[in-house]
Amino acid sequence: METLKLIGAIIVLLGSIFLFLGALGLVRMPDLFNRIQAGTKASTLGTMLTLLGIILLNPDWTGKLVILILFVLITNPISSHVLARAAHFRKIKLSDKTIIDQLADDGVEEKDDINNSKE
Amino acid sequence: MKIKSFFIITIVLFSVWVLLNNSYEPVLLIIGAAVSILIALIFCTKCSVFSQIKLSPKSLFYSIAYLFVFMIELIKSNLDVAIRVISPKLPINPGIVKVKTVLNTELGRMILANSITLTPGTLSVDIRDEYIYVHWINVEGKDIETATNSIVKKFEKYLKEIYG
Amino acid sequence: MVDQLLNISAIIILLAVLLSMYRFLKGPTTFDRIASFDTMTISMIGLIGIITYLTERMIYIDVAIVYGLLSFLGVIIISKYKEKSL
Amino acid sequence: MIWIIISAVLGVVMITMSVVAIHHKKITIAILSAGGVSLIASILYLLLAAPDVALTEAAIGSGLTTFIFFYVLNKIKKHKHVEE
Amino acid sequence: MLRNSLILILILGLAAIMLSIFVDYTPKEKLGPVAEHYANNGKEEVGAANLVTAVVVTYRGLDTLGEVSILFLSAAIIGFFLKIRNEEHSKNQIVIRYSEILGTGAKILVPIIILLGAYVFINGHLTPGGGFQGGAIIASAFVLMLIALPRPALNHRVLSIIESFSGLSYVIIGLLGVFLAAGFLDNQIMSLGTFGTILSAGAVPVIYILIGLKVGTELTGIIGNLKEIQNEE
Amino acid sequence: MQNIGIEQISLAVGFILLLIGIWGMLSQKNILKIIVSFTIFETGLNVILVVIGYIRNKTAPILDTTELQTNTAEKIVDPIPQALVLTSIVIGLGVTALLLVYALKMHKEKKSLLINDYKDTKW
Repeated sequence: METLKLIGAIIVLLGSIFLFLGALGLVRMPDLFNRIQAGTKASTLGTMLTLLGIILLNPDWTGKLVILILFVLITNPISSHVLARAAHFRKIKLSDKTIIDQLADDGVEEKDDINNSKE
Repeated sequence: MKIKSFFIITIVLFSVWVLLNNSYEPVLLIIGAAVSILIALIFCTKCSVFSQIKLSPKSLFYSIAYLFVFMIELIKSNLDVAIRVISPKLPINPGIVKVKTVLNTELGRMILANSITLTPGTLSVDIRDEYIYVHWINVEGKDIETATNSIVKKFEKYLKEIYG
Repeated sequence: MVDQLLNISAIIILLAVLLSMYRFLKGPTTFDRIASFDTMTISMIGLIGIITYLTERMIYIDVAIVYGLLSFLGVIIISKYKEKSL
Repeated sequence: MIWIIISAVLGVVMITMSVVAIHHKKITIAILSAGGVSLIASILYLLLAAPDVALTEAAIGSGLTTFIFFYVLNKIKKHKHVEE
Repeated sequence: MLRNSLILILILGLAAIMLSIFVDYTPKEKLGPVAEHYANNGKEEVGAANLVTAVVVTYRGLDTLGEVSILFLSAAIIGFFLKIRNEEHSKNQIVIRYSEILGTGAKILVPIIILLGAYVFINGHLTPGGGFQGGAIIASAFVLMLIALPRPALNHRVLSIIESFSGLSYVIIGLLGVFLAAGFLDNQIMSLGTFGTILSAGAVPVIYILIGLKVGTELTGIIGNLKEIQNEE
Repeated sequence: MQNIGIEQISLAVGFILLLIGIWGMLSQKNILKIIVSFTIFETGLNVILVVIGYIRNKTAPILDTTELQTNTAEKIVDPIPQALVLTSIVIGLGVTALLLVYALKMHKEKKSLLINDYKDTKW
């Protein structure tokens, strides 16, 4: 029992380190898209590991924590996708190291809402 | 088709309810079933999202395999980000490339795009018809085939079996 | 031992929050600020988890679920506003 | 001890964000920061043993208020665009 | 400049007052008499595990009725302000950049979020939360639907029917308390049940479900009105 | 000051937020900024109200474990200020929504968001 708790606490520590690295990436990366990349990936895994460690620390709380983990896993990529799409639409400058941008080459596609309804 | 969708969404909502309550009292289960069926009736008379899942033992096997592949990729991706962030020279070589996908159901495409966002060095920016535009932190090849092979293929063979 | 490890984790998460705060103050464009806001709130969910364990009240997790939902919606709505398609 | 550190850091972040909310030129950032102040306040309520208030602040104070702000701002901006 | 310095003087004065309050502040050691009564007798009198719910719904139930009516009034005034020129509903729709990933995500998430809201107000007497929070969460689900899906439609008739029905039932339950139990909004018109289970606390869960439906439909109505004026002109 | 706790820190944060909110409400010219300051003012006020009900080393007034159900008054914080703050937040949403819609109407009339342009009722 005690070893399980210790493993849980170490996993929580690992998760918090990933969260910290994500924030560090947010500060150090040169342009917006790289920042979003660092922020999303590290914070998703960091939060998942933190909550997983708490499941190991107290197995009675499994249900709600599993819901929370699944929720973070679904929503976090979606929100960063929407953010990246809006940023590209507003022509945020990519960093000077960027070598190719095929989305800008293909142009902005103004979609009307009527054509897209598949229902 | 509608009945299958309704059935799956009710099951999903009911399992969410049970996980939230964290107990198996009969009263709770009855209330949960009533609420799930009510919400499914009101909000999902038209939705077709969940009817795209194939229900068969083979797809179940592939889902579990996919989950493992995805977890390994997620951890690899985080180590990758960590190394890039810590190293003082910031070794990046970014660009936006175009990849092609053969999936044509909504749910499969969403899961593919989310997986791309969470795997090493890639972030899906936009999705148009059969192309996904991906911001790649370390561009290895500019043409569609190379990019597709190294970004999409590893997930697609599983997702194709699950969602068609 | 377990409690000390959790305290250290909480302090590391607070450092992460302060770093994102730095990007929030400095960020040249609005989108940088939104990205840092996103990272900040996601880190706070981990913080709520640790607080829940340290106080031993399971009911606090409900707050974390609602918190995650609202931070997600906030990011979506401001992105859509900047995309001019609200 | 840990509680004092957490509440002090949260307080500093809250005060910084509220100053940003009032003195930033862009109204978008101001509204976002006000939402952030509410979200962090909800963790402070959690520390003060008030989970009910924390839930309310997260759902209503931060969520719906921000949404209504953005809808109104969008309408005003569109109006201006038509004028010009 | 004069104005700013006057404001500064005012702020400094207020700060001095607050500083003196802050220095004199001594933390409380024990509960006051009213709170002590609630804490010791709330379990027998109301039967709700969440004492804040007990205070909001039963001990201070009349205040909650006033609160709900203030919210209703503000929703009605907003509707009146915005709806005044809705007849000439002009048809130049704005171009929506539909994102397929967000749309699919919204289709999956909206029912789950609504279930979460229902969980929050059904369990209002056991866990944190209650009618107001659950209603706000349901309204957020509608916000997600309005943002993400290409052409969602809110049926204002159904919304107003649910709203009036739940408001009316709330008042009727309150009046039943006068005839069957001790007073207005007394919750002992039903049996209190076992403490700590979902069917406990008498009428409190029913009242919270009604408040949740009413607040949810009111806030959804406000959001829907604001969304509809985006497309005008 | 060796017994400083989270209640003192939270009280200070609440007072500072209150002052920042008042400063913003009085000094800003843009009407939307004034409403933003109003929400910050409100948050500060709610923090202060919650601090008044807080008692050190006691837990939230939700009796979900059997341990809390005996001798309750010695183990929980004051529930009354929390119930009042709950009411205050909900009403705050109504007031903010009304203010915003009113600002929208004013903008439609005057084509401006600056408070200096609304001179009709000034005398």
